[in-house]
Amino acid sequence: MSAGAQCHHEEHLPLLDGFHEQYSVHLDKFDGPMDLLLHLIKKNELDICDISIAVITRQYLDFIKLMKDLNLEVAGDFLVMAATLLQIKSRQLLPQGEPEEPEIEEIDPRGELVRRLLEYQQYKEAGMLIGARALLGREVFSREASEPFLAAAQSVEGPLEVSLFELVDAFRALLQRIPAESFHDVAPGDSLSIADCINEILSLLQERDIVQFDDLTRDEYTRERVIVTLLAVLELCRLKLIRIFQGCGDGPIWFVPAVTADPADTSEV
Amino acid sequence: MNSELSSIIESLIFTAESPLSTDRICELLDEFERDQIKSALAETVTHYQGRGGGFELVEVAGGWQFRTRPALHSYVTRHIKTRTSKFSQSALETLAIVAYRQPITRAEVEHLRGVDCGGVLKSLLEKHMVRILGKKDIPGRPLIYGTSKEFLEIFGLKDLKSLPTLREIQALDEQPQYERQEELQLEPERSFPLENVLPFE
Amino acid sequence: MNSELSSIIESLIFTAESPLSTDRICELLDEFERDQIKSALAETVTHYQGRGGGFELVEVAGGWQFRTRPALHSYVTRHIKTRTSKFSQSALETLAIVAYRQPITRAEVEHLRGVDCGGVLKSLLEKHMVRILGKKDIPGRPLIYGTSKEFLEIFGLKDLKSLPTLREIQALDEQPQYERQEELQLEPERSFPLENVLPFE
Repeated sequence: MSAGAQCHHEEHLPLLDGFHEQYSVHLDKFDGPMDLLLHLIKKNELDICDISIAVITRQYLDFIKLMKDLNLEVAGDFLVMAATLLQIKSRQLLPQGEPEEPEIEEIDPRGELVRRLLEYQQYKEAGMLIGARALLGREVFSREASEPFLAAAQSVEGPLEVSLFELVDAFRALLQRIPAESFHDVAPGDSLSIADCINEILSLLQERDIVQFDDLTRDEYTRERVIVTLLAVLELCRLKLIRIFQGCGDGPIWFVPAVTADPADTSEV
Repeated sequence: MNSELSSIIESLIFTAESPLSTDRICELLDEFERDQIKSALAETVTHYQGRGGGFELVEVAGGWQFRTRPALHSYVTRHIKTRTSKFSQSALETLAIVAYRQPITRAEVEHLRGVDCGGVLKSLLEKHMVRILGKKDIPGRPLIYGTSKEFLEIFGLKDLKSLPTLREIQALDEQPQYERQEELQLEPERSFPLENVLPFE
Repeated sequence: MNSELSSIIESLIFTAESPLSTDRICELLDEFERDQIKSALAETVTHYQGRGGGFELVEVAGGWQFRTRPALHSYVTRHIKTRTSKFSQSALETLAIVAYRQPITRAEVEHLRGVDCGGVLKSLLEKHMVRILGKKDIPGRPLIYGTSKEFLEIFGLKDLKSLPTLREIQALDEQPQYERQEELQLEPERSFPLENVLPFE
């Protein structure tokens, strides 16, 4: 099981020799650091639950070095995993748990990585099984022709079918088409925009008839949040969409919709 | 009972957009003799006639096509309404503007789209995707539009807050930014130069 | 040999543009009992399976549809262009993670795969395999993703429960030939993480 660990010095050179032919062809086959790790584990015939971190780390770093030698861009994800491996390795080198605390089960520093690898392996396999299915439009086909007598009668509109992504994408496409200055708050920083806040208030008022100012800032009581909420409330008030009132003195601020949601009623507003 | 060739021919006719002529079938299946194909076709026609199922193989417009049996047309016409209607690009765009910029007036929507939106807005109102929130307190008192409850239902959203922002969609295209680290502390006794291993350039 | 009801159902499924659910069939044929319809459906499925013709009746994405038999694809593609492109390994992996773990955020997918998944997710969104379900109620309110109905249609899955069962967590060397693994038999009574998943639609 730990044969790899014992003979890794002997293996080292031949392994690197093989690297070029072996990997340069398959470089793009590695779908990220987890995939590469699984490959190394399988290649070394290691038990995934008892991998030799020393062997794997060395081969992993060799691989990254090779990618660099071949002038391939090494994605940050690969470096993150390298750091994880080195961290586990260094934890393994630390003295084991104190003898006076025998009841504390020794925690295997590899545990988290092994769990991730096992889980990743499951999804990788599931992906292959899914991909091996007969796909509609590739191996399997449905009927394309429509009945002539149905085609004539097809003017009735059915339920709408559109995805959220299409909606956002349509908006994005539109923004790319029009000059940037038409929009003031298209790409605000990370801050909450007034428009978002207005949407939030409008949707709250769809659910209930009355909303308290504090309800809007309870989850996130920051200066920015309060200011943005206030501006949103003022804007809605200016548009005569809500009415604001306050209980006695310092009491809570409440607001209610100023108009009913029913479009039929708007004629007399 | 059903020959391999009949099955192949069936699959070709089934997937064709328009009636498939015998000539075309022979062309597609050039490893088979024309006579074989003709008798397989005859066999298939007989099978569907004898079976009396939902559809049959008929020769129309110089080709072969599966068609529902005329006797069943009163049933078939019942489900025309199941056909879903897709949003037109202009409807989708207008809806997106209303969703992301509400409360908004028709003039503001038109300013953004650069075209008249009266018709589209009306049809969105009819489809209950958009509703009138009120009137804006400016000269002319234009109507203010917003999205409806049905809008949230169609898109499976809990509330308007759950609308994905543009930034979130754009973020999908961006590579994650790894913080630049000076250098990882690696083991000094390593046999190969580790500085080269982690290429932070 | 073929009941009148089976023929009617056949004609409805045959003319529908997308898979027709049992519920919808019952709705369209309200003069028949649900039980009658179900047994007529079962009878029709058996008929096509036994016959081995050019196409068969399959249950996909919660509905019924006639589709060509996979074995005949080399003939069908002689005149029909393939519409579905191959999915890359990373697309399939990401799709599998979203399918089994939905609702899931991008960060969760990336933690499992160990790589940035923004680009893959976006292309799956564009291919309509994955959809945005809303936002998660945690700080930052990240978008949550799930698979779409089209995913089930394209991959020929009846529902999310008919996804291949995830292999038990075990050592890699016990079964290294996973590429050739047969499709896992579905066990409907198995407790499966998907039970907790949002119901479709």
